[in-house]
Amino acid sequence: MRFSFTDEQQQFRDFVRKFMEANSATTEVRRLMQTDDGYDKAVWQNLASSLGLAGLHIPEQYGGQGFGPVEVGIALEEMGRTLLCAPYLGSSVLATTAILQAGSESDKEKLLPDLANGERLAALALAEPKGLWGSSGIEMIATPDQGRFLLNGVKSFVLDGLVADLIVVAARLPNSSGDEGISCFIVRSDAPGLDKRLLSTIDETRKLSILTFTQVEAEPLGEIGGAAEALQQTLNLSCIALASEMVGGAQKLFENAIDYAKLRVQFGRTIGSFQAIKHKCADLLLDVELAKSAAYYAAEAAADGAHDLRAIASLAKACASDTYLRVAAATIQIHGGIGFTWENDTHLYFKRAKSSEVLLDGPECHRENLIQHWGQLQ
Amino acid sequence: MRFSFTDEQQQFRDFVRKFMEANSATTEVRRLMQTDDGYDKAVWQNLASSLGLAGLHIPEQYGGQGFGPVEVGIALEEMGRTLLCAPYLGSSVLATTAILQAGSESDKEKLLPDLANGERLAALALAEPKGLWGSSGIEMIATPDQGRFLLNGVKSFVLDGLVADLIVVAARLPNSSGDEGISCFIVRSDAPGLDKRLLSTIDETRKLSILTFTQVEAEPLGEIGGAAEALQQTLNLSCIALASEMVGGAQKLFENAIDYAKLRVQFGRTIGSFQAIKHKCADLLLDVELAKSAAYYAAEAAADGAHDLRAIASLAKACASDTYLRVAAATIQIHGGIGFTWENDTHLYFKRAKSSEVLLDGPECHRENLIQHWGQLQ
Amino acid sequence: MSEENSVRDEVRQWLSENWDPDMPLVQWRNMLADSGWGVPGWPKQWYGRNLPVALVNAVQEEILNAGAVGVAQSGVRMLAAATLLEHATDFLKQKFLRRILTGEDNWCQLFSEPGSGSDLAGLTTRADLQGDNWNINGQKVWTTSAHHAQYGLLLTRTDWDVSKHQGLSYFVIEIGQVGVEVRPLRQMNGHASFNEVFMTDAVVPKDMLVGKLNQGWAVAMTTLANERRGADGLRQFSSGDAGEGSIFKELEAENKTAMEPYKWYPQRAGRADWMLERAKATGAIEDPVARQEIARALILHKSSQWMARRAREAQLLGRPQGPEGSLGKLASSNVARAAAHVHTLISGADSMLSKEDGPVNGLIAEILISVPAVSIAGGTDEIQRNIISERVLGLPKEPRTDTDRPFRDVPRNITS
Amino acid sequence: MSEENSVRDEVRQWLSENWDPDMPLVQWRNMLADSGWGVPGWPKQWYGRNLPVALVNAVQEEILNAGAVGVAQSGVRMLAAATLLEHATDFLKQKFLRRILTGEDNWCQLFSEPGSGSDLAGLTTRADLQGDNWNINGQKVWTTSAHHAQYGLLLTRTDWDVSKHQGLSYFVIEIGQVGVEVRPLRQMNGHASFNEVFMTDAVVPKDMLVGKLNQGWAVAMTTLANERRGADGLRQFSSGDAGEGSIFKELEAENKTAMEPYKWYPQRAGRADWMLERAKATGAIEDPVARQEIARALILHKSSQWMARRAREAQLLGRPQGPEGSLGKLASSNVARAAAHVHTLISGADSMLSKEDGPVNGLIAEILISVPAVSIAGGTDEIQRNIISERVLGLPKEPRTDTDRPFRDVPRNITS
Repeated sequence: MRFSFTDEQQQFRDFVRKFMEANSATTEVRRLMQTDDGYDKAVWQNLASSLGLAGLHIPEQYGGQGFGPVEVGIALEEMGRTLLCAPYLGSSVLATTAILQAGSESDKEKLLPDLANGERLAALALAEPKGLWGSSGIEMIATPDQGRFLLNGVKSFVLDGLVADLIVVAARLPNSSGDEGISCFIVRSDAPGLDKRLLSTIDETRKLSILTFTQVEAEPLGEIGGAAEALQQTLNLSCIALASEMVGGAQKLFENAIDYAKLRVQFGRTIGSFQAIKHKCADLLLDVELAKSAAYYAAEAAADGAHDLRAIASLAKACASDTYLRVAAATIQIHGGIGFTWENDTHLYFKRAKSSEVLLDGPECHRENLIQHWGQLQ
Repeated sequence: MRFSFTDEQQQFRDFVRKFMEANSATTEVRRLMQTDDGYDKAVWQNLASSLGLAGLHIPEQYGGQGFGPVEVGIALEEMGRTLLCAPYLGSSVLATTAILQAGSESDKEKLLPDLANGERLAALALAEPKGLWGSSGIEMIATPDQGRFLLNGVKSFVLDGLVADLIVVAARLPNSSGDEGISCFIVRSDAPGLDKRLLSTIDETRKLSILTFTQVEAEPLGEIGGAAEALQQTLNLSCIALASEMVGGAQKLFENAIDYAKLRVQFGRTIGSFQAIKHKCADLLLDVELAKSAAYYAAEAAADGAHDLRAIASLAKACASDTYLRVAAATIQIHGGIGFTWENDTHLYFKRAKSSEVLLDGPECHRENLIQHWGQLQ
Repeated sequence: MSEENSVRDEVRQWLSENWDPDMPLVQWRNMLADSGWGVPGWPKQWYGRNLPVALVNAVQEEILNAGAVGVAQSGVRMLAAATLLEHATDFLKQKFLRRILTGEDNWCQLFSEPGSGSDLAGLTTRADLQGDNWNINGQKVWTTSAHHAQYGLLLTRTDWDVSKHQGLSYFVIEIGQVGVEVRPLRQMNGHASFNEVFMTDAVVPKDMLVGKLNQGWAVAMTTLANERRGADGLRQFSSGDAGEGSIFKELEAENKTAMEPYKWYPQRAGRADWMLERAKATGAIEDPVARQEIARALILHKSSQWMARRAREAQLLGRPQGPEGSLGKLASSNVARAAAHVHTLISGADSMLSKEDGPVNGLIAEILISVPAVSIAGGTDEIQRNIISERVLGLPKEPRTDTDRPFRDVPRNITS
Repeated sequence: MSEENSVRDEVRQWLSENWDPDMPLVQWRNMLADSGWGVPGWPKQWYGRNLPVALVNAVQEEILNAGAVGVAQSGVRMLAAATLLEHATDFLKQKFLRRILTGEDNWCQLFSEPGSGSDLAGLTTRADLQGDNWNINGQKVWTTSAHHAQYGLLLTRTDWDVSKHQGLSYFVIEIGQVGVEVRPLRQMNGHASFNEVFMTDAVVPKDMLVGKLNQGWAVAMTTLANERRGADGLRQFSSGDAGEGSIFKELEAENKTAMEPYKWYPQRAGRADWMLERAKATGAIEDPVARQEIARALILHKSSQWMARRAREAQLLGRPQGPEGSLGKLASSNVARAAAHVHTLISGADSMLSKEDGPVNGLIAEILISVPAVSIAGGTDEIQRNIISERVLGLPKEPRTDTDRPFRDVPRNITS
């Protein structure tokens, strides 16, 4: 197991960071979060095709770059630093991973190339209004209907669902329960009977939607009835990616807090010279480095195909979300009143932290998973 | 509901405090904790009869003082301040309350006067090796045997069990479960078949013992089979008393920490002038005052016969034990290395805090009770 | 006791003779002022009766029982009144106190500045004497209700060559003048309940000075002490008293305006009172882990309330105030954070959703994005801990590097 | 790589020719010293080979693979060696280094004093020159293994009229002399693994000065830096290497004495590695609330380990050390506290019980009463946070009131 990045990975990080700093300033974030689509098409095209990030972890035979979880983690970490507004987590991570995990050879050949070059966008419709991402939360029924399937039910918390050209839908066969009968389907965004609506969220930098399916025709993705494990692996990899994004945001926000503590003067001293602030900052640094260490380890474990990845992914996700929230709350506190204003950027990170905390299940759920699926880690 | 003490109660507190300061210096605590009995007979006689504390909450017709939970709380708070080594919690609170709650009129007339004047000591044998104080933890079987009962089983964590003249034992009738069949019995300390052994404990200022019963003859205390509620009420009142004891210890220890912070010089300043210490102390003060407020409220609620006393008692116990531990750990930290030495008194409080945390069930259990039995408090 | 009863009889008697729910609000409040029953704790010569706290409460109880309306209380006006009573000239008392009680004037507090939040005495808004007027330049912030206030309590620097606390002066400033610009300040929760106030050559007549020149710090302390007294965690958010009669229409309108900036404060406080209800509604109550977290927050919540009750009762009994009195604000921060954590746990994924899509019509979301303010507004937790450790625990102050020299020479923020 | 392989070949070759498990321990270690394979990172002229870290690890691996015994490592001796190598005269290196490697001499560290714990530079043990000797008076504390040490690393004050850091000198003192009294110091967990050392007119010859006169602070920093490097949370507690041959008997005896004071350290660290095992053994694993708390502690535990691995790997790759390197000690305090909390939750009422009555034969109890030391020993959490915020984050120091004047005039504790 590696505990450091290769020189190539370091260069990749610098390269992505430069792009994000140039294309995702907070002024830009503030502009895009006011829009319904929530992303800039030109920037996306650059990021997706010129940089090749959309297909970063898609094998080369499907038009991707053929990199793995570590590189995806690096990309997300850098995107998280600048709160990038783009369908990357939704399309390039969640949906793409689902197709890679659940799809048949022909599915992949058909679907992945367009996603790899960013020409098309996909979304993963997994959770439902109850807000659970595990198979137990899948209640949508897929009724067989001469070779095809008809979907009925509601999917919620669908990331980038409104801008997606195709939706990967998780549903279950009639009269099935638990992991049994879980299947994945592909639905075109303009399919008859599919109603889409944007949800109002705390974190306007992520676009969540609710999709209502009424007798919607769907094509199977991969093997019918046997998608539970593929979806779980999709969640594992996506949780690690999200943990990386959170770690990036926490790191950047922490840097902002330190900068302000060195700048702001009260009582004739910079506030960063008061132990109350200094010690808080030391604790935050520890939190951030621990969360980083967990996210990096998880990405490496994914690359190594660790058998207990579910436990490790849950560990990284829970660790990152607790840390991000602590850092966000503390950064507001260190800024004082100004940190609570709309003009100050801190709240953008605070809200991203709040949405990341419960997206793909909350920390309590992941701590439970950790214990349930814990192997013997070294 | 009162949120202040009467002048009489204030005077009673001053009076008890003077006695404890005169008779329970830490040198004395250190002497007594090395002994098996764990208390000084002369001091106990004074405390029990001259001050009348043994019968504080025993009605006058049974030779007591006829005071209530508020006065008991005050007494224990003051005893907790000085870590008094005496069978007060075991005999005067736990066992005496059990007799008051479970005993028949004749039981009380027979048993209470000797306890009220401290001539005799009693212990409550409730928990068993599994260490649960609720009725569900009672597995000891009481077999009817021509009018009498035979007890078989093991009672553990029995406070002051070795010095008690009589043991109040909680057992259940054959083939009963839950609250059904729970009964109380009186067993003489020299009863045949009763084996008593002192337990090694972290907190040497409390003497816990394990009692093994083999065909031990026992006399019923109160109504056979219907003691569950009386035992629960005994626990409620005892938890409030223990919470008061913890609050007293936390308050005194906190005062020690402040004194040391004002005295100790490092870097040319008293350490109490560093924000790291000042802010820690401010947070501790808040913790202590909150725990006090909860313990005082609970004692008043008990005096008022509140219907949801179980929830309130659990609230007070959980609040006090978390606070006592935080204060104890922080006081060691504020003292630095010297706080970890045997000569320094802090560890005596730390260990009392640890034993109080799990005695009469731990905080998680009480938080669960709180929610289970929560009414609408004002 | 007997004295209390006689007072109660007297006020009941007066109310039965004078209270009329169809009287114009201002007229009624003028009667309260003239009779001394409106603010019985105030001095006799200033609309009061010099009564002790216990009796004041008795009087207010009687007015409440009679269903009668009291003097205007909302907003900053009572802080203004307390400050003027203690420090102002008779001219200013004459000019302002009655109209404060009648509610004819609204007030705001012009203390905090962008460059001096925790360090109030570091403020840099300057007042320079020109003829008979003071010329005011500078910026204030976190001003509640400045946009509908007639007057402001203004703290300024009038001497830059003495140490920071020695060069401040306290004025009453008229808001509706050319030199004063009031702008709304938007917060992270979307509300704009505060203002920024820009003063550019604003004018304050000499006779609007409160207290002595360059002794404004002591005056400001009076204002802040009264503000703290108001914040014991038990404050109710009036939703406008109900009742029959035209006077209640006027009152309702008054309350509506006055309470507007505070409508998110219950969410800022964390809504611990909603936890159990929400847990039952969502089924989270079935989850043992959720129950533990709810219990933790509930313990904080209830013990804080009980602590506040202890403080209040000691006050009523006229006993020396214990530490519990200074701890309310710090406690409320802890309660709010714990409650916000619990509400997230209870609402799960729904806690991301806001407005009509969010639980309780978006109010859960409002809790989550409002709670961060509770440990900052009105004195950060860090400042509270300083105050507690120094004033309550008697721990020594840190070595100061800002009070030992002329303010001119003290490092400070470069304010835009 | 090829360089590494040639080094590995060379060691293997040397070992195959020289390693003999039945050789007397000291004789073998003298051979290691002479060959330079015992401490290959040390300078050539002092028993080493000047090899870089990566190659040093390769050599140690080979010695390990051969099942051979290495040089003496335990206790303070390696801190002594590092310090002497950097600052001492050749006379002192000649006198001490070899016997450090052979294990013939034991060492202890005489830095901390009752009156100066966190503030090491505030120490008051005095050294006064009398003829050719320094006359030492004062008290040291928290000294491990002083009772079987031949020599001590002694930090004293030799000039009281300069600022605190400028008047310290660093000596090697012989412990077995009349003027030095070693007393065991009992801790709250019952162990007595430290000593108090009282020096009354103890004698130190002039040539035992390490570094320059009054420049002892820099020398002490070298010792402490090496100490910190040892504490990255990954240190293993050797239980004596197994192996056939008489030399292992000697080694086992050596380890036993050396490890005696440390036998409770695993408990002090909280035994996070026991949590799951204990939860399964007790059935606590069935309790969802316990599972949450275990998970919280486990996350801290594992991520701390991974952070330490990141730091170590960066070091091996010769990359600039990131912040993760300075955080290990603070992290280990958090892990220990979390683990102790979990062990209490898992053991319930049994966590009160100690010795043979307690879980795991009393070791759970030992955890609970030992963990408080982890956030104090070797630098309190507060000091760690100062170091991290100033050296890693570059936050400004607090205004100092003790470094700007002669030490004589700095307020200090009245030591008994």
